Amino acid sequence: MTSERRHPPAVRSDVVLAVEGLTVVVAGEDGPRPVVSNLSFALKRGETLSIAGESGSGKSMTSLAIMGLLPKPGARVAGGSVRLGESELTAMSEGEMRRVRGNRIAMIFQEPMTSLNPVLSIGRQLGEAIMAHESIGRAEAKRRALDALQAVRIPDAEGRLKQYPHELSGGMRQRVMIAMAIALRPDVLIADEPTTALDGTVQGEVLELLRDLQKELGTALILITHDMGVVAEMADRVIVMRHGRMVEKGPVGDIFSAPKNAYTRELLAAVPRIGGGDGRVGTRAPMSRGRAVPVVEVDGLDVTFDVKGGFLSKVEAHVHAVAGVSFQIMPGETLSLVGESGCGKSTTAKALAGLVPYRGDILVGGSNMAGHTGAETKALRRDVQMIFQDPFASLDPRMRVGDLVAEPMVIHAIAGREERRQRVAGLFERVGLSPDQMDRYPHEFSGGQRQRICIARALALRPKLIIADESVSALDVSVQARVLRLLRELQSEFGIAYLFISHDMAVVENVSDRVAVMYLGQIVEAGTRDQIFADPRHPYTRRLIAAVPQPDPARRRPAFERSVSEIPSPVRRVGDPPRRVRLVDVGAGHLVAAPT
Amino acid sequence: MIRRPLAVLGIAIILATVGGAIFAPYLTAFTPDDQMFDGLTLEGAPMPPGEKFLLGTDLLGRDLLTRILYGARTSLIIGVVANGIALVIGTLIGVTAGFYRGWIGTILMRFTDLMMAFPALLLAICLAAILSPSLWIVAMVIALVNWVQTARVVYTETSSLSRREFIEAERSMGAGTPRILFRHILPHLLPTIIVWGTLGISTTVLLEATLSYLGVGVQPPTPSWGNIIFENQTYFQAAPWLVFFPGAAILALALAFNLVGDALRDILDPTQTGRM
Amino acid sequence: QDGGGAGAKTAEYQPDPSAKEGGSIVVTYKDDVSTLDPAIGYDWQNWSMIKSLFDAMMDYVPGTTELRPALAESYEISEDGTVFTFHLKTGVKFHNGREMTAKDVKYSLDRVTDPKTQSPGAGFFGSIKGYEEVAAGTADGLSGVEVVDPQTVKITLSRPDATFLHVMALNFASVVPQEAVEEYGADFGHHPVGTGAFKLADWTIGQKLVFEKNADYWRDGVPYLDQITFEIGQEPIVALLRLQKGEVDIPGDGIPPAKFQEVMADPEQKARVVEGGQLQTGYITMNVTMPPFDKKEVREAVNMAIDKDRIVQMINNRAIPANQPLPPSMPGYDESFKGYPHDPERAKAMLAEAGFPDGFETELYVMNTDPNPRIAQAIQQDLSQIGIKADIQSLAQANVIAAGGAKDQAPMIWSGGMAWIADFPDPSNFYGPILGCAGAVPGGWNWSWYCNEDLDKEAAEADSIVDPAKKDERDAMWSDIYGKVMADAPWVPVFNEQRFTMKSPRMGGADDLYVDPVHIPINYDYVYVK
Amino acid sequence: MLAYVARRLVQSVLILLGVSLITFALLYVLPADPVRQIAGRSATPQTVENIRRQLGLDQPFVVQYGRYLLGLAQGDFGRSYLQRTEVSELITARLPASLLLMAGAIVCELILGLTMGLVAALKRGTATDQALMVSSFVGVSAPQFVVGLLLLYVFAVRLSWFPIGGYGTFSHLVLPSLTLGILGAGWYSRMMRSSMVDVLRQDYIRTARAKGLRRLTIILRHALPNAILPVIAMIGIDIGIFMSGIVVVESVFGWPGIGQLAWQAIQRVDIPIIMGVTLVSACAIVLGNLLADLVTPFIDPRIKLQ
Ligand SMILES: Nc1ncnc2c1ncn2[C@@H]1O[C@H](COP(=O)(O)OP(=O)(O)OP(=O)(O)O)[C@@H](O)[C@H]1O
Ligand SMILES: Nc1ncnc2c1ncn2[C@@H]1O[C@H](COP(=O)(O)OP(=O)(O)OP(=O)(O)O)[C@@H](O)[C@H]1O
Ligand SMILES: [Mg+2]
Ligand SMILES: [Mg+2]
Repeated sequence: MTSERRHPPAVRSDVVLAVEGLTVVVAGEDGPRPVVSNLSFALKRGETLSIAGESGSGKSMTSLAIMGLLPKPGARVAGGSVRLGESELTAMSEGEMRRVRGNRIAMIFQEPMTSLNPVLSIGRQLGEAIMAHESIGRAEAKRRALDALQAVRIPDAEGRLKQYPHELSGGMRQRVMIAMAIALRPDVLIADEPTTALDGTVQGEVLELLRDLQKELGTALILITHDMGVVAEMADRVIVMRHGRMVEKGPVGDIFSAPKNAYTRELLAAVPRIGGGDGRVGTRAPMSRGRAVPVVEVDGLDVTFDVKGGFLSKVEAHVHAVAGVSFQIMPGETLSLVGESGCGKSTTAKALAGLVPYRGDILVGGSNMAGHTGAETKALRRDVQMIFQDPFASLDPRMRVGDLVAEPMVIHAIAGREERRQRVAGLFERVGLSPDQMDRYPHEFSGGQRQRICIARALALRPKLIIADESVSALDVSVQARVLRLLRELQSEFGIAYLFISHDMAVVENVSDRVAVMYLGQIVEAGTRDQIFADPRHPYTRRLIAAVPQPDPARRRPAFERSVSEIPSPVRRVGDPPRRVRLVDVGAGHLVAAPT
Repeated sequence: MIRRPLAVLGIAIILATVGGAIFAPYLTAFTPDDQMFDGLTLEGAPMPPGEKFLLGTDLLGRDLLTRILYGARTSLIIGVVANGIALVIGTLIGVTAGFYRGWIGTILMRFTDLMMAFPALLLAICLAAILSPSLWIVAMVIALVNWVQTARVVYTETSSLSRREFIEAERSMGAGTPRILFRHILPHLLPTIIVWGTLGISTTVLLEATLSYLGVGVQPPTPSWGNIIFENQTYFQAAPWLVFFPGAAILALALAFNLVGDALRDILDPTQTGRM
Repeated sequence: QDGGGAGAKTAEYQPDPSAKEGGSIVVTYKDDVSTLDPAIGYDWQNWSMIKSLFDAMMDYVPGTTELRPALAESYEISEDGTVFTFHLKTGVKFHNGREMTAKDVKYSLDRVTDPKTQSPGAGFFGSIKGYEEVAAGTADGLSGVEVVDPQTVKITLSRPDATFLHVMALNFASVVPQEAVEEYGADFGHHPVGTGAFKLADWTIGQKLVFEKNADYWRDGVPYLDQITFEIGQEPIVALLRLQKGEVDIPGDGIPPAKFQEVMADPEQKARVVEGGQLQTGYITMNVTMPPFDKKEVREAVNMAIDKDRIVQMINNRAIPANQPLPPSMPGYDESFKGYPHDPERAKAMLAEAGFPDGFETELYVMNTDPNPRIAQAIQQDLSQIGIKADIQSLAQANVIAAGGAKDQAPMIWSGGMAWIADFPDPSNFYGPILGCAGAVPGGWNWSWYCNEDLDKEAAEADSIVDPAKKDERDAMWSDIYGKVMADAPWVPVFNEQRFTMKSPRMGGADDLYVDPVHIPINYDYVYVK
Repeated sequence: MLAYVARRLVQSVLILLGVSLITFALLYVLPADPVRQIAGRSATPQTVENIRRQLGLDQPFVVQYGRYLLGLAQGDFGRSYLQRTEVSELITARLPASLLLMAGAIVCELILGLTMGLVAALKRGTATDQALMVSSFVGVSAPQFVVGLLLLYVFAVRLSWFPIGGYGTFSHLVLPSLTLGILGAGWYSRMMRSSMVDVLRQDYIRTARAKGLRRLTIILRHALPNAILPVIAMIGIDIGIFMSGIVVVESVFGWPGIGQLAWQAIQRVDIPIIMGVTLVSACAIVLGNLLADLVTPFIDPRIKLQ
């Protein structure tokens, strides 16, 4: 960078940002409520400070308070100081603050999808960030924007300048956000959950990029995350927050090896890790295929969606969401379906649940779902129930939770009114809720409780198979661990089989008997959990596993290999179906796509 | 609702209008159709507001206040009946089209588009001419041109609702269409329907007034705020009260329903409840 | 017999000696001028415009209802009143420069009666021999119209028709040049070519028309004005304001009711308002075929129930109460006729006699433009005084006309807005289609469905008195006929509208010209700018 | 893009066909006889029949409608029964006045509505916001004929700032456009406000602030283009409202536009004119919607026309 620095580097001390006694309050029903209380920390040049903690612990509020971007009206800084070098940020006017933002402190937000203005080109958004602080011309700004994009290693940076956010993938957008943040070489970079919304492999790339840039520029980094894996991977020092207060602080190694606070320990214990984790199921003997009838058998499942266009809005292309997927699930078994976003996991689940039209065969308990009357299909449907990713969205917000759990029994006309109520009460108890919560509405429950309600509802018909589509992804780690434990208990109790859908390899490693890896609508590798994790054969599987950050600062990953290109699209012209991969058995039922 | 002064004002106006309409016979010493001899000057000009005729008289020598009070009945009846019919038509069409995408939905929505392309007033005038207006016919005519907005809103909402995950969950449990429609979709539409119902009343009141203003609305001598203006507007320079009192009444009532509807929208908006 | 020739001499009009030539005036109208084709134009606005653009065989002495020859130098009527021979003036030129001849007269009459022309006035020529064939499309021209020589036209009627000279003064009888009609086809109405005192100089549809003096006009000395500009789309109230500002000379739609009192209260302005009669009657029809109006007593009771004075007061005294079908300025009006008095008590008694002591329910149809619904409500109130509950059906003009033409639909109709304004100043004009049996057919204009064959005969008899000398006798016969009509009471004549024409201070010419019974609102050919 | 426009145009034609069919059918069952209006009072039944035959009004509905469509296909709107003039000529003569009025109204709406909405959104929660929103409610609730008469009374009769009516100069245009525009201004300001409030809450606005951009830049460059999108979609619908509004406003102000033409024609069942005006209005509405849809992709690159 050519421009001269207006602020000489802090000479006296290495501390670039000092937060002391920061208290943030929000206006609540009954007076102001603190969401960050008395938080203090100091950030040194070139250091990475991680702020960890569960959802709602005040991590984002802290970062927004530093930036002077607290949501107005409602939240305000009630006390404490934030010093950047010599200047006190909390005392600055909006105009002064404006000159600091983006220039000396930059921020990357959690949601790359919505943090960029959809109607302005990338080049424009980058350029104006630079022009806001340095009086340079458009051409120069464009050149600098290009530099910044190249610095974040975006392929074809020149071409990207003219593109709009929606034309980029999530990972790309997050890179643009980073480029925007580092373009002016700020002293401090705050990254608020920069990778939470990203797929595992992309997350790895972005984290590595941040690390590299920090090394290069010497920027101090505040990394906010709830993922202890990320903390272990990135941080020099860690602050653990809970309910707006700091509960523990220390160098990363100490925190992981010798956590002092009970909450920190709990947090660490709940983190799923490959090959460990307290919720891990033991390896079970594969069921013999000969004896039992599979709960579900899927053979050559094909789901396509139409893309219409042209003058008569005729079908121009198909989205081959699922292209020839076959698998079996035996009673009491957990099959995990893993893969990156858009690979067709949910679509497979929906086909099983009868929510999308499909081709191929789905056999439930040995009888084909197709070729039955409505009533018969309805009866078969009882055996397959589904739990969705977002427990809140899948509960009708206008119904009482008791009625919601009773709903499947009403639909299938099982039991009378009274008996239904009793059964619902039983189910509530079974999933760890109290029956007197039956008359409340979904919004009165926490995320974990809602997921329990969904599980109770799925159990109501005593199904043989429960499809859990990303059912724990939205939950905090500790809650996630509890829900997973519940699922496992239910499995051993009722002998339910699960189709467990997730993109989180660590979770999958913990819960599965068998694993199927999906890529572009097809299964590219399948086998027992140990086969897949101990001996991944397909390159894609390997990438997935490598992308999981290790929650152990001592075992930081070596440089993560970057993907060469974006994931190809499942949208194909009419008459140009995707090539089907052929699975070959490499031993003991471990199936791998034959190299093409 | 109580904490919104504007909504309270709206409710007050509505209550006052309803009260005025119901108790009209007790509130005034005259009857609305009585063309009083002393209600006109010798040259046939209307009387200005004064002691006997509080708001003056109209061109036929009738007491304006009385006519406005009785006219409130017309406006309210039209507002409720016409809007009620429109709401039912709009909801039925919107729900059906939103829920059954595919050809039924397409046909219904194309028809709605077609109705949107009609200049509503021209259509209403033509219909009124064919059906030869009376209070109920005018209500019908207004309903026939006014269901379109409701249908569109309900359509959008239904089609987004039927894509919501809890509806999918319901389907995955094997719930049938009637159950999904009546138990899960309709309750969610209710706030929308209530809000549009309230806002629709004001549109309806205005449309009735406009039709009557053009002389194709409610038949004389039944007073309606629109036809009071229609009958008297030639005189509006010499006797502006004949236009402005009924005009103010229309404005106030429409405004009141808009204010209440808007407040209801804030209170009942499905995006506001729940996810708090 | 040479009655017409003599009449023409006595009727020679003496123009105003102080008239000045030159100048231009501005006239305003609210509604569009639809067409200036004399065979078609039948509106309030275009009627007098056409009169200034075209001429017919006959016209009227300015400001009066007195016939005089126009394009005809003289005419003869045969003894039996069925052959009319017109001798044309020589040297009359169309606006396109060609001289008018007898062939043009025949062409014009053939054209107006030709069904393809769709002339609303074709029926007026029904007494000409050969009309039926032409109307039925079996003949190409009227056999009764013969070109004797270039200056003479002989018209033979199939029956004697005392109104025929009036018919030949109608706009519909205007002489048009064939070549111009053929050149413009259906658009002739926008490119009128006639022999009139003015010619059309410019027409911007929906905005304005400009008439310009015909320098070659065959009548010497007139017109005085160089130019008339008609501005269209002007609200009456705006027109009046502009008149007060001196921007307009004649507001064609008259003085708006709301401003009437203000104008009349100001002596300066009042002095510029000319009041005159109109050949118009506003009436209520009662369908004599629909009970209870099939009872004469009921109809008489209704006649006595209506308070005409109050209705007149309600429309700002811009009319005079009527008691018979004919308006006062129409020949044949019976001054001595008293009509039905306003007497609700007796009316009630008569209703009771007729078997309706508690009255009955009925419907009153009315056109939906102001002030008609108001008048209907006044009528409604009067009826309610004697126990008749009339529901008002206020509809678009076309719907009311349709209802009136159906035998069992409209028990009562208030004629306002569609009311009978005479086409020509002859008493017969108020009978045929609206009171005679011929009109009492589906789709007809006799909305009271009153059909009295004896009266029809008397009417035919009166109309066969062609001799101008016997005009008084004929008028008396008509008075008698209308008296008998009123005895049967199929109508309630309510009022005769008065005309109030306001002019700018610079307008000159006798007052008669501003309330000319034929040229509405004014006779453009004779007025001038001071 | 071209394919999209072509398809939309075909759709529009279908909609217009539907509109024409419905209107034609309505007029066909109208209990008034246009022929009697043409034939006049002196007409014999024979003449009436002749005219009916010549106009083809004795034919069954399908034939009449078919003929009308055939004419339309050749750009022939027919001839007015009573004015005896080509309907196209009448409409062309009056359309400019109506378009001028609409243009004036749109300007009023946008200037008034958008600024009011913008200011209210920026001052959300303050007294200014309240006052602006109340006035926009009044705008939405005020019947146009009352507004028109009120404006006439105050500004033309009492204050004589503007002419009482008529057509021609700019000062003639002010009051009618204002009357026609007030309703829309109310709608627009409310839409603009809520959409602006919504946009201001978006993450990308926060990003823009985090970049240290000026407030004005954020509002004009980042917020406005996003906030204006729903407003643009409204413009198509707005034209429909205008088409109804002009009937009233033109009659109040004596404006020589197609609203008056339509009103007179309806009074006298001049079917070709009613058909013509309805179709022209429907056309304007359909085209307005199309235009709004065509403009959006230029503002919002996410929207692909298909
Ligand atoms: N605009 C706001 N108004 C009022 N309260 C708020 C607002 N935004 C957040 N809060 C509250 O502030 C508290 C802290 O929120 P914050 O967003 O800082 O949590 P977080 O630790 O970032 O959580 P997450 O991991 O879910 O992002 C929460 O209790 C939240 O409900
Ligand atoms: N209704 C639909 N219409 C068209 N395309 C669809 C539809 N539903 C899904 N798709 C496409 O099908 C593909 C597979 O989607 P699916 O939801 O099954 O992915 P996923 O593996 O569940 O991803 P995620 O992890 O993001 O949930 C995606 O490309 C998606 O865009
Ligand atoms: Mg956060
Ligand atoms: Mg998914």
